Amino acid sequence: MTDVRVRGALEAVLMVVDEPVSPEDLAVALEQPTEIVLETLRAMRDEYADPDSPRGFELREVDGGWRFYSSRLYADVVGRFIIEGQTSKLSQAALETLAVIAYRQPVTRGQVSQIRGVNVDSVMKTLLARGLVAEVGEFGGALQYGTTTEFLERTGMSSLDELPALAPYLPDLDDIEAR
Amino acid sequence: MTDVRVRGALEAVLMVVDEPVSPEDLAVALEQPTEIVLETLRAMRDEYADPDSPRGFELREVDGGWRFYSSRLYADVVGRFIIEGQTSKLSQAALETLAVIAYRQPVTRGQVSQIRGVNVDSVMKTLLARGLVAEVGEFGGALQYGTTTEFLERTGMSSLDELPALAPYLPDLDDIEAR
Amino acid sequence: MTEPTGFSITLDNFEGPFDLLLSLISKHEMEVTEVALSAVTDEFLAFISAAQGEWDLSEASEFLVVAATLLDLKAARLLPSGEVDDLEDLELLEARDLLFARLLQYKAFKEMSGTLREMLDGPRAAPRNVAMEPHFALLLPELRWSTTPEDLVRLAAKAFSRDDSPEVSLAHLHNPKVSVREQAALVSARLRRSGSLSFRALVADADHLGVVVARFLSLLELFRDRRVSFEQAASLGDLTVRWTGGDDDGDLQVEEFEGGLPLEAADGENVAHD
Repeated sequence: MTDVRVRGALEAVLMVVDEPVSPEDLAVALEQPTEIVLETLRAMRDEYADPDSPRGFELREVDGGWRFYSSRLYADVVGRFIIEGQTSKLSQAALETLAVIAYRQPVTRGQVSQIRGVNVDSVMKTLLARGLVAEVGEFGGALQYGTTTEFLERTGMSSLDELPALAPYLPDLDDIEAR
Repeated sequence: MTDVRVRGALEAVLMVVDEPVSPEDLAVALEQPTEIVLETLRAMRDEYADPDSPRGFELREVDGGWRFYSSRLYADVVGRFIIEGQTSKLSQAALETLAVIAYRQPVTRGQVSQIRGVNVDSVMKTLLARGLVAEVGEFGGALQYGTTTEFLERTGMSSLDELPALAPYLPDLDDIEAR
Repeated sequence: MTEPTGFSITLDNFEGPFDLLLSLISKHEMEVTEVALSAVTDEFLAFISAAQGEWDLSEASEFLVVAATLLDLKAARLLPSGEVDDLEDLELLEARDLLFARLLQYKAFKEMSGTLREMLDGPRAAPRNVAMEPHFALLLPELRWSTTPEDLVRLAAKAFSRDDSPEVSLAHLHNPKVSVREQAALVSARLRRSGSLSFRALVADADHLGVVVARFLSLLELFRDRRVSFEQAASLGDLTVRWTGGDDDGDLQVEEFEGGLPLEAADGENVAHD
């Protein structure tokens, strides 16, 4: 395959997916080595974002998968077309709970409650309904929760590694847990 | 708006809309004359189809509306991706969503999402693509979904009346309250 | 990232933002016993009165929590530590440390929520999420189907009971909870009708401490929203509440205290604890 065909094939496949796709899955369909696929994806990402002539779409890596998005440069125009059911803002309580889950995942409801000092059942329900957190496992009979790909997409992060460092004066969390 | 910004705004909107959009609607959102929009759309269509460097997406006019599609040039790769990438079994999430729709139909996407406690957008797409559920009406501006004949055939039922009664399977109310 | 609280202090051995003092103590770079907490409190009161009318309720309440913990911590540290042979004393000391660590952790997540809000409210990139073109949908491999109607009913039952569980009434097990939002509506209605009322009158019919607390909290919310003003002739005298919200019946953004307030303040069942 020529470079142009690899690029075209990747664009064509990414037109029909409804979630981020791994370079490995793309490589199988294209019958190309994963490195070539990854290299091309990165080149495409840079090409669309060319500051001299930015495209209205962008290619982003989220959670190790790749997907087309509308560019944030045109969020206002896109907003006029896409009316999302759940644009209402999260309450402060929901945001703080979300922050705890983002940094402590996988975490049980009880652990979140303990950190927040209050019962978090109703707030958890909101976060689950918004698709920002999901059940990710079980520990000692209690469900564990973590953030979703949707959370990454909404915050514009590629992976949880991009979460800003917590406040510098936070004591070592393991110390607290160990007691 | 510069040419690049008009193109960018059009690309941004068209990348994420599900249905073809008319140049008139686009013109309103962009606050540009319809002729400029139409002219730009045609230029974009030609640009993507450039024989020297064809894109994997194409912009097509369908019934007076415009939408991005996967380019037919790469239909073989896309087909391979769909056949190999998709599992031939429904996910647990899809099955649970299907069960909710079966018992609550006609039901909106928002209602399903509320019952399941998670965003069901992509799972619904799978069920629709599989022909197991379909749009059956509208309620308060939201589409309502129900199961299809295909669903009945799959489950070996001749009508929805054969769905087992739900009540015996629901946890005893006293059990819940005692928790 | 650390939001400046705006409150700085000048002590004999420390000068700078309050947050920094907290940070130094937590990193053991400063001994809490060397901090004159009364001076900190005096400075905070001066800070509050200097910014009269402008001060931030959440800042003030946060200061109270932090100062109280520092006080606790200091009291614990001042115990003759070399001679702690009573296991209970030791546990008490550890509990204080733990409390402080928890406080810092809570504060850190609170600050992080501000950053998260910015990230979530920023311009959004919408994902492409369109229906598969029919000729591709046809290519989807044939489903391997092994789901019976019985499987479906079990799955449906599971989904429906999850929906119901958080709403299940526990009224017969615990005292019902008081909603601050509901109390805010009731308090607003009474004040709109009467113009002004004493706090005493506003809570005269409250049959539980929880209701009194909820009405007090709702007044703070109304005050923050500039719907009411307070008048108090003398310290600890009667508090008069005056409606300043006009006829506007607009949305009041009352933040609900999760799960509502317990009717009985001592009802530990309703508050997460370790």
